[in-house]
Amino acid sequence: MIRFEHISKNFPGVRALKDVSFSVRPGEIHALLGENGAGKSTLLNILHGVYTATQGQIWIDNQAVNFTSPVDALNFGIAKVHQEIHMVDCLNVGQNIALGFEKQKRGMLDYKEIYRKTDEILKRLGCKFSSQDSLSGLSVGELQMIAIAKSLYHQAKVISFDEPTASLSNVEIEKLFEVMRSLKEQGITLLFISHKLDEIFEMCDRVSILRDGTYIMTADISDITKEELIQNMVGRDVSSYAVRQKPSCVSKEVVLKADHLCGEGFSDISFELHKGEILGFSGLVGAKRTEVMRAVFGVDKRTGGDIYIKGQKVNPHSPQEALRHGIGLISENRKTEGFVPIMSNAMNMALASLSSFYKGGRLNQGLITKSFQHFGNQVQLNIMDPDYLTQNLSGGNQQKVILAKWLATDVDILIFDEPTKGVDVGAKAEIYSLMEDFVASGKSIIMISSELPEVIGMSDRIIVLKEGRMSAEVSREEFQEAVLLSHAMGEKL
Amino acid sequence: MNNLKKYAKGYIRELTTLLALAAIVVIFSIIAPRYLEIGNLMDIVEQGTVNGFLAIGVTCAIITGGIDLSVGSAMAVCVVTCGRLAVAGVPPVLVCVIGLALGAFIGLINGLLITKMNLQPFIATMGTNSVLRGVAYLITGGWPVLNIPSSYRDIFQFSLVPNLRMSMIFLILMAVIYSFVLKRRKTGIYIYSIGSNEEATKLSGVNTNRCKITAYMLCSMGAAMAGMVTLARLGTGEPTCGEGYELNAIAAAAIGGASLAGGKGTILGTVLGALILSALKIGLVVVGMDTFYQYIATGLIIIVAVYFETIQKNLSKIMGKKKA
Amino acid sequence: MNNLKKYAKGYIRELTTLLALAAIVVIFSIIAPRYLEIGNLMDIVEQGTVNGFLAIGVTCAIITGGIDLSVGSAMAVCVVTCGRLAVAGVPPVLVCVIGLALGAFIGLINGLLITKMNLQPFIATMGTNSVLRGVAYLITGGWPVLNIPSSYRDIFQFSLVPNLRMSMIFLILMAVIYSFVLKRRKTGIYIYSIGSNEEATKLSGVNTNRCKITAYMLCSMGAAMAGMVTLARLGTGEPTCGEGYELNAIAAAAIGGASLAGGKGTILGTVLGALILSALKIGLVVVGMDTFYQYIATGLIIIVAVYFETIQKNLSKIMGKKKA
Amino acid sequence: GSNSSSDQTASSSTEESKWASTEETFDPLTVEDAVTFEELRESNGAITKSSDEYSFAGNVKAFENVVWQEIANGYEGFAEDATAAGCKLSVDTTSPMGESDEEGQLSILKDQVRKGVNAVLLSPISDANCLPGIEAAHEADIPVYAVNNEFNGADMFVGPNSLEQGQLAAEWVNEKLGGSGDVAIVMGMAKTAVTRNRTQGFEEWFADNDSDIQVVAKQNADWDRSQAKDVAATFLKTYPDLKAIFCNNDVMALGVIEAVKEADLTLNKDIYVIGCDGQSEAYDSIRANEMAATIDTFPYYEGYMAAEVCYRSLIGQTVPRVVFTPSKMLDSTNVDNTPEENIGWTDPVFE
Ligand SMILES: Nc1ncnc2c1ncn2[C@@H]1O[C@H](COP(=O)(O)OP(=O)(O)OP(=O)(O)O)[C@@H](O)[C@H]1O
Ligand SMILES: Nc1ncnc2c1ncn2[C@@H]1O[C@H](COP(=O)(O)OP(=O)(O)OP(=O)(O)O)[C@@H](O)[C@H]1O
Ligand SMILES: [Mg+2]
Ligand SMILES: [Mg+2]
Repeated sequence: MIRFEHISKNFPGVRALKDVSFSVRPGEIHALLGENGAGKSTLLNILHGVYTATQGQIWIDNQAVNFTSPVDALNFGIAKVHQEIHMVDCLNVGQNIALGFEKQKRGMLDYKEIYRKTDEILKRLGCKFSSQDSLSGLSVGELQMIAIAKSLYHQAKVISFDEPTASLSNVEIEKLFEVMRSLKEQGITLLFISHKLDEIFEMCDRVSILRDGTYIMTADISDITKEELIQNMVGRDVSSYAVRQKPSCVSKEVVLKADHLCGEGFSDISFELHKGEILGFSGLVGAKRTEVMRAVFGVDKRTGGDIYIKGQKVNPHSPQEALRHGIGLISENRKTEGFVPIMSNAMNMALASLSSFYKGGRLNQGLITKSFQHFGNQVQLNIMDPDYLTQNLSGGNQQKVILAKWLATDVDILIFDEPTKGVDVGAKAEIYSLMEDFVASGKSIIMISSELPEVIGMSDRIIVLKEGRMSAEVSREEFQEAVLLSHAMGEKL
Repeated sequence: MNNLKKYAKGYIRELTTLLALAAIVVIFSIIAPRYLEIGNLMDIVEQGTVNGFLAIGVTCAIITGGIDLSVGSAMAVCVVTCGRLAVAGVPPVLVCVIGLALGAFIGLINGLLITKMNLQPFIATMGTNSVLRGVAYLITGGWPVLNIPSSYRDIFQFSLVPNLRMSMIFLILMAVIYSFVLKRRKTGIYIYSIGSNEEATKLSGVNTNRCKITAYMLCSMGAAMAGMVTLARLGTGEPTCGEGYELNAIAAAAIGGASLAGGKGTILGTVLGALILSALKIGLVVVGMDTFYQYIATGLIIIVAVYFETIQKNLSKIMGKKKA
Repeated sequence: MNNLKKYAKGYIRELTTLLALAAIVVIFSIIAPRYLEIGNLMDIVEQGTVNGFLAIGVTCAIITGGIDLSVGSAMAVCVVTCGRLAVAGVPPVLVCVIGLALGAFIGLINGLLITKMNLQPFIATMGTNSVLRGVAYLITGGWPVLNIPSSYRDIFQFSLVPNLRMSMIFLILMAVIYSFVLKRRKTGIYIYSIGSNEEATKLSGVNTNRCKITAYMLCSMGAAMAGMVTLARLGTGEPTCGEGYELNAIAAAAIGGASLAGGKGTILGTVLGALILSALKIGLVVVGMDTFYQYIATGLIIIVAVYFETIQKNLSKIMGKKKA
Repeated sequence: GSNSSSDQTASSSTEESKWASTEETFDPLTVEDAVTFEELRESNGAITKSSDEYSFAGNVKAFENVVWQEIANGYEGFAEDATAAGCKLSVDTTSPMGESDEEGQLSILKDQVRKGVNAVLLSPISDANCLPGIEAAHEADIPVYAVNNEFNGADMFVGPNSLEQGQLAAEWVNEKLGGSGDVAIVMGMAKTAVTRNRTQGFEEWFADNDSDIQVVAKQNADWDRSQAKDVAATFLKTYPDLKAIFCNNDVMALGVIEAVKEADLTLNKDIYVIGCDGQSEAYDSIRANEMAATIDTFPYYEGYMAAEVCYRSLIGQTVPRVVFTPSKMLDSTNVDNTPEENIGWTDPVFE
């Protein structure tokens, strides 16, 4: 059905793909697997006409295709559900789905027909919202459903998903998978990128592995084990599980205390963070964990409650105040909140701690570069060029740059919001070990994660949030997926 | 009932603008009762008409997330061209058609500069503004075009009912047509969605360039209408006319709720914005405010009117307990 | 060697602008050899000075992704205030200090409107533009301030070397200081990063509001300098001065490579942009071009100069074989 | 219904109107029975005191320009004198926000009409921006007098002869330069009537009088001091033999003087700078031996005369449609003369 033949792609200074050839069978769910920067997204982008291949040819149904734009591909029936969800906020659900292919009747948009058709698709996907709802208030998972609905509206034969589950909760992932299965039943070919191996085993028929831009292998999922997959992906052995390698180093000392915190969407949140602790925050997506932490970090307004740091009431009103008290936050939205696109790796790394790079009244580039080398090494960045634009790094490496930024500020408390979103297994393990080093040096971490193995594996203690309220505090002995899930969903065991 | 409520909710921003307009009228009437005379009120409408046409046009450009600084000069080019044609005896209706076509052509050029040459709208239209002003001067050699025949002037100046000129009816007509295009035609939806998220719109298979060009054409056609009305009002076509009008037009759109960030704004709001500006202007004259203080008052009103927007957003946020 | 190459690469945009400037000079020199006389070339610099100050300032606002339309009026307020003080016998250096402080204060107000009241920069500064113009008139009652003492004028008008006035030296000084702040101080880095991604900057613990306010203060201080130089140049302080200058300043910044989308632009580029505009203006006078054609030529040059940017980007894209 | 549509008046032009038509081109320079103010005083004699109350509305281009403030002061001056003499006259003068505020000026005019004044003394920004207001005034039986700037529909024009101003300047320059040499013109805003006439009068005089003086360059500087300085600086470099620069107004002339000083030329020896308007700053400049001359239109007296002419006409005196106010070349020889000496000014006689 789809055949990649000798695809190569060069970016300035980077060979993203080298002579990649394999084929995808009609009606299957085909996974693309590889480390961050392996070239998965690039390959999909070439398929969809976002980039043109430096060399090579793509065949679809034995027809050579050279899409020059995603629209070209769309018209050919090749749709994509983007990693960053592209939606037009000022339009409603139905308008977003139909965008670009609206029906007109008597010179007017035929909204009746548009809404009828989109509602039909939404129903097919089992969505609870309807075509005339506005986008505000929809969760990421729901936005993703809209993106899928869009593909169906176009009657796509092929839909590709670039890390669709990265920002979804377990429940939403389950729903997405249901939808994907039903799409498969309808004979649609699905391409699927994910860093979560369990998902690949659950969903896919076959898997193709890329490493450093080269094609490694394709295998039936039933013929291969997890270990083999990882082996082929990384080229070395890594533990795929989030397991603490070092002993826990929690001390009695309370470094941060939230007392009956209230804010937009949440209320009455109280917790204590101890020195050397990794405190996990679990819950469904939409549980308002992000909002709570934004309030702690001083980005959003609190409407009540107090925050104490080392016993002192501080109540930061802005990120800079929080930073002054030694709190840092790694946001879940890397692109929009994580880094500055015009800036190089070194500058993005230095952004939060610029004051420490002054020499003789001016910023010293040398100091910044030196510091970048130090922290870049520490987080094991793959491209150590200080002048390289962070924008052009792969997702996992972007995350590492952001981590380096906070390490450089020497904060005592670091809040990780979905720290491994879109990060490959190898890099995940590295990030986990960085987190452990961090707490080992007497600092503390709050970690929001929707990946249950991750919270369970990494946390010393877990707080579960449900709809903006604390639903449970779980100590290490009780860590179990089922327990956490039941608290998150509010069901009694 | 519920339907009505929903309907009203869709126009909440326009209602606020209307309220602001009413407030201005009331305040000035209290200070100077003369302000409330029908003649004066109609003057407000009449003076708001020219700016209204410009502002309606500019709103289209603003919704795409762009801007058009050339409307004043585009208006001047239309004024002198139509003036010459009318004086040369071309049938008035044909003059109007040619004027509109000329507007569309100017918009096409702006649109091409912005899409094909990928220039920032601010800079591109700043450039065309200068070029078009030169063209307007060249067309007449710098002289005004005098003695516009009344057959032409009547098209816009004729009053169906006392005080209700054709030009106002045309403004309403244009507002309705533009609203229709923006809300009920594909192109309109795309214009909004380009302003809100151009990338997503493009990825949805929309020919964004064509839509943007259309928006700039609609914009300059508004300017052309403004020019033709001015020509009829004054009976003289001056190449100097419309200088600096672009800022008034943009102010009207902003007061009416259009956001320079794109994706937001309505024709109705803009028309109300234009009326607010002319009500203010005439009000300051009627109460006899010193010229130098008028500068200050005008500036402050713009700031306050637009600040309304922020207050309102904050209020609805608090009331709706909804995250922005 | 390699280092040099790297260094040059960092200034590639400025080199293009320089090339464009050279092209303009060469073209006019061919038409009118007199254009190349040293006195005339220095005039280009001198006449670019006022716009240079304004444009340097505006560049700061533009880099944050904003704009400042009030610089012309801010300049006028400084002109009349400093004029009054100088005439009243306040020591010239003190006058300059007060002028700069006044500029900073005006910038503070703009900055507060934009950050605390959350207004769009275009609209906010359009409002303050009108207010400040009114203030300038009020300060003098509409009359010019005459007979500025030469002790004040000499601060800016004195020539160290023939043809090299203090005002130019101040421009260079200001350009160096502003470049230093933008490139070598954290506030400057933040100004760029706000323009590129405000949210990410804020979440890095940066007080983005304070940085934006600083940018607008730097902007108005540029306007204050422009005002003080104008006062010295003319020996008269007019409240009307600087009207419409904001567009020239923005044009200079855009020609010099600043992007109205924010995050891009350099002081050096802007200064070159200002020189291009004054070289063009003087060139058109030297070759005796009619005013009407000057409008057209100026508009075209702005468009072409900014189009350079796109061409250059495309070229480097093609060479890098990279698709956007 | 004071401002019901103008088209009705326009279309019913068959019936003889007592007001000037806005359709006809009004050019004071071509009006046959034009008189000078002096002639008017002579022929009309004293002003009869009237017990009727009169109110005039002054509507000038822009107070930002000092000339207009002086004209407004002139209106006020006459009103005061008349009141002191026992007449009942009040004048209220307003201006729009700058010379680009065309709609604003129209609003003011309409409001003045609505207020119900006895006459409007109008100096419109452009040739046309006030036309609807003028029509409204005529409908409300209010005469509109053009002061300084003519326009179609003006019932009367009082102001200087701007073509003659250019000629005066040319004559003066011709005499100073001994009939040959290069000169340049710094013009006002592109093609406003004043710019046009002053420039044209200046240029044509040389041709008409067989002078060898060449106008080698002319550029617009938009009435702006700074722009004028810039343009002049370039002129001086480009045309080193320039002997005189004629500026369309004083503000620009003052800017040009700065440029000349910087070019290290000696004013009034190497080069003459001539302005126009006669505002006080120009007087000072002439006294300081900087500006060579200005064509003084005596703005204060112009305003005064306009108000007087208007008053005369309202109390029933017959006044021709065009009354020219004096312009005079003012240079170092006569700058310190009193207005009495320069234009033979005398206060009006009331009886
Ligand atoms: N526009 C670009 N310009 C320069 N280099 C790029 C660009 N896009 C991708 N690259 C580089 O190409 C390589 C492959 O990137 P790609 O995004 O395809 O990886 P990926 O497998 O999708 O990684 P991830 O799992 O993190 O999403 C990386 O080294 C990346 O830095
Ligand atoms: N309409 C939307 N468009 C884009 N993103 C959205 C939208 N609604 C929610 N999100 C994002 O989805 C995520 C989850 O939504 P929400 O804010 O409701 O809960 P949350 O507390 O962030 O969830 P979690 O508990 O996973 O942190 C947030 O990152 C939010 O920014
Ligand atoms: Mg990827
Ligand atoms: Mg979240």
